[in-house]
Amino acid sequence: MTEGHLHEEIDRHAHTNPLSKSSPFTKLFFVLSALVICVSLPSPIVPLAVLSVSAVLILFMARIPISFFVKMLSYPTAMLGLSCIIIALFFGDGEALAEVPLPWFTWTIFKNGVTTGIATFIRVEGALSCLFFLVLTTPMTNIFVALRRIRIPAVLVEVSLLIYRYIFVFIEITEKMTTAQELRFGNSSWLTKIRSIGLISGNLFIRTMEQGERTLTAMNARGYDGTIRMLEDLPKPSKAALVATVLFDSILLLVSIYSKDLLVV
Amino acid sequence: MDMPFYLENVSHRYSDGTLALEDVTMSMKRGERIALLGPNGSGKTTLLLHLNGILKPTSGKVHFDGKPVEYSSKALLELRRRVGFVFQDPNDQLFAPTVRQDVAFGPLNLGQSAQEVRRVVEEALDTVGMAEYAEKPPHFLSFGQKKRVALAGVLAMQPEVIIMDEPTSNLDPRGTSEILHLLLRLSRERRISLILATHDVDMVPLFADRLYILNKGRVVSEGTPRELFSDTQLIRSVNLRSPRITHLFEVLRKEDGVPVDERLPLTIGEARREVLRLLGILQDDLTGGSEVVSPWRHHPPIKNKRG
Amino acid sequence: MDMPFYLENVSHRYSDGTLALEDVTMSMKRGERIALLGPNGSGKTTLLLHLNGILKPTSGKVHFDGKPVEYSSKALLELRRRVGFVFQDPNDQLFAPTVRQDVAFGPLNLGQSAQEVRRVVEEALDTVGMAEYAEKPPHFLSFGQKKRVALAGVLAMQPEVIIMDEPTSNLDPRGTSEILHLLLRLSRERRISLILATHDVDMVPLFADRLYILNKGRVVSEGTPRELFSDTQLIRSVNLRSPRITHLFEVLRKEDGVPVDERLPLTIGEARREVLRLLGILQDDLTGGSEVVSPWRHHPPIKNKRG
Amino acid sequence: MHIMEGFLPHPWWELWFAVSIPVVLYGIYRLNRMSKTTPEAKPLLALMGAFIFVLSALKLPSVTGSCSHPTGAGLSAVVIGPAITSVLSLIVLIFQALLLAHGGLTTLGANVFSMGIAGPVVAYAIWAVAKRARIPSSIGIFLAASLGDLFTYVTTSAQLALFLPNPTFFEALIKFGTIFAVTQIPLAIGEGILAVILFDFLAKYKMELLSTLKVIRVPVTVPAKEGGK
Repeated sequence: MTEGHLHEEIDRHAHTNPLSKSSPFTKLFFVLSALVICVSLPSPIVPLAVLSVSAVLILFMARIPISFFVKMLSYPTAMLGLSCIIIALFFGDGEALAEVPLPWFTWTIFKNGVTTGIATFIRVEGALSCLFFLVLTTPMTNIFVALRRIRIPAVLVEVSLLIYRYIFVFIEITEKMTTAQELRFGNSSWLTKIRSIGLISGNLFIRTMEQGERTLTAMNARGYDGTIRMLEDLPKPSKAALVATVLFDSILLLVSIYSKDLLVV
Repeated sequence: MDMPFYLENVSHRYSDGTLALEDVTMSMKRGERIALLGPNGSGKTTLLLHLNGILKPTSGKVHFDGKPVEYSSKALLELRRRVGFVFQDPNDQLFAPTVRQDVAFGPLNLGQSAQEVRRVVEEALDTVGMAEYAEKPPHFLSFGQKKRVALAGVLAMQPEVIIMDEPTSNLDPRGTSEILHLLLRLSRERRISLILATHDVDMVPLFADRLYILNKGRVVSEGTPRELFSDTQLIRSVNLRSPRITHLFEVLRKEDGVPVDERLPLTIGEARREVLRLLGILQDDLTGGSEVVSPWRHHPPIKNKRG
Repeated sequence: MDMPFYLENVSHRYSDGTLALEDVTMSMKRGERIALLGPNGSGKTTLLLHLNGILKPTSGKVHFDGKPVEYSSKALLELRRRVGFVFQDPNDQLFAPTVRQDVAFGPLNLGQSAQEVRRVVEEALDTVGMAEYAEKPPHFLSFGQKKRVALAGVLAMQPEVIIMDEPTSNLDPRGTSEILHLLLRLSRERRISLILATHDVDMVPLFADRLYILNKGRVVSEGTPRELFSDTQLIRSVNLRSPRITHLFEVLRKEDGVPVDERLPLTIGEARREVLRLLGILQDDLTGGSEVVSPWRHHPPIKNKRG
Repeated sequence: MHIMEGFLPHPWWELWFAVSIPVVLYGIYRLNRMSKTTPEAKPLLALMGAFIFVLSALKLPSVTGSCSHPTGAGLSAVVIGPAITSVLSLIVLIFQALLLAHGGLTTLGANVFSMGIAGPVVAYAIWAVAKRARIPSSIGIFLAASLGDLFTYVTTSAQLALFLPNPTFFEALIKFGTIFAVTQIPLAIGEGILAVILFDFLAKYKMELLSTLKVIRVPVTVPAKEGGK
């Protein structure tokens, strides 16, 4: 129950890494622009460039242990690998790459299926590492404040910050309940396990609602009037980082123009 | 007026029909430290929730500062600024993503300027010794730390009265001692009136000037800790017990016929004097008796930049 | 074998790098009552979670009943049947719609017959005095009642060892006394071995045969309550305090030069004898000293049909 | 099983944003109005969002051995309506991307559409029909949640098939649908059962809440002040 969990580890890194105090705007600008370029342009070089730059930033600027970065990448990569193999082997049309005669039909592997599989794999790896940079270096609070600054509707930000806080409370409760059930053999069979999860969800639901009422009471006791106000102090965006991002994005655009035909989808 | 709170025959019935409070009359002088003592389910929390208008009496009246409490949202905001409430479970109270944001919530609701808010938040965090955790999310803190942040969130509104529900529950000895010292300091240095609900009988004599004993929604007795804990019959009838120190002397008097003073000692200081008196070597120069004797009294546990 | 648990240089490092337990060696005899005493965050819960295989030591070995604990799911099933675990917050442990169904959860999952389950559930509820609440949803019980139902849920699996995390936290005096008496009865009548983690120093002498003091993940001392609480230096160095009774006699000895026995009294019974000895009127026929002196000893709080 | 960050290239990722944004905006408008008329709704809705997040982190054991999770969105649609559910889904999906590295930002549009709009709308419609037809509420909830869950995955399949219509959209849809069906059909049934249990809990303990949120049209007098014990 107290073993490390992905959300806890990510959250801890986000709050303790050397970049946690730098401006969320800079990081959001870099990540969002790189993501958009990554998924919008057909070149396979672009995602690879994004991947390498993100990896360098994560490992050397944010000093995230390489083992953790690899662990974070490995799970989605496994899923992705499977999906891309399926795409490569079962999708596509036009020019055939190979034909496998099977007793009842001929299984055709298409060239564009394979290229799509490979392109997708590279694109997702690039986008993921870029997302991880944001996730591992930016404390959630800063994201909330940043969102409020850029005029995201207040109600959205308010609900989000309450959700963020209570996710941690409820995950802890859920883990305790899961352990308690495990200790009384609540997952000794498939059916028992389904029932156990039903019981946990039901209880968790009641506890969530009660927590909601108590939190509301506590908020009222401090003068809540329907609006959650925040102190909005944020570090100033670094000009150098913004310029570097613009430069990097321009290079990506240039590169993509010259390499767009490397993998034709 | 010198009486922040006066409750007049307050009863409260929940919508499910339970009569949680029955005919409670209670008063408080400015600067007083009051403990509501009662077993679980005796109505302590319900009573507290009437003091800042979270609950409205079904019958009876709550007076604050000489005027009956009004329940318009404007009047309630003012009441809640002046009467701070610290909940038993700090997880109910800490909802913001960082300690600083949470402590700032109250002052921001009062419409103070950002600069002013920043100042009071800083000061409140300093007072409870949590300044260095300002940027941390609450889930990084220990239970005792969360409790202190919850108190800071209330202090930042600069209240005249602080209400705390079970301030020492779930805290280890050090955490208990820290919060107790903090409360005593607030009471002495800032003349903040305090009302605690608790079932920690050993803690009460160290803290309270005056005591209300609650049972099944009724006030069964009122008085100084000394007066009430001498009535062991009463204490037991409501499923409480005497402080352990008191119990020792009660046994000595009743079972062993030792000529212990009628007014049983409640604290270690008082017990010490009593033993010395019994041993016939009471020295006149013995230092103050009813003071909190803490194992950490030479190591003030609370950081405070201002000294 | 006569040693249910033997921990050999157990360390545990969480994946975030925190060393939560460091080189803990600990043993337990059958039928013993052991308390793990330590402040919040000292590693008590982490240690407990090693005893039923929820956590696996990063280095070192846990032995149960003479054999090293195996972590195959079959071996764990057997271990967990024999070692029951009661959580600090009963709300984390009670999830079925009624008390009876909750207590039956473990036995049913073990695949016992419906008839057998009914019998053990009945008996467990009887033991904790909650038989009349069998059909109630746990939701509607008081905290103390929930705690007893949680204990019944573990008792229904007929374990040899029961582990409890902070059994008295959040309980009022009556609830504390009830759970303590219940545990002592289980220990005496059924020879169930008990391990409690707690920071309630006043309760420990009433309960424990032997004590391990934990601080920052290390066992800093081991011995009888008597031995350990005499070393006030040690107790304070780990942010704990002596029981209040003990502290009184320590002050009398150190500050006032009263010739108190080297081995300071820990309980009201012991203190009583010490005062009488000091007063020179110790009677030989005084009854048992280290017994639990409870305000309710004439009103046994636990209902038990069979007894 | 959200679509991963970066999986959908241009123009598909933009398309799904374009489809989802109006719905989410309408949801925000509704949420805003609700929080004005009933200020207590906001913390309760937020806690419901946290619940959905935690629920989706619970791994249901699936028959095939792989793990998947309930979404809770169907139940949410029945209780608080599909518009606000789309907003909660958006937030939950962002947290899943930021705290669990699950899903992504460029695929938010697509994922909000499948999990927060398509599924919930179907669930809500089934619930509404069932209520009109006087079908017992537990059966109504079961059908709403399980078919809503299933439709979420049909939608995901369609989104993927649109991106890879080789040789044709329809064939691709069948391929993805078949791959998902193996795990999704038992899961949808699990989700349905779970929703019935939860709705039961809710009806038993939180009657006032349900009537505040206008699910059950029983006039329940809500105490003037928020209660506590």
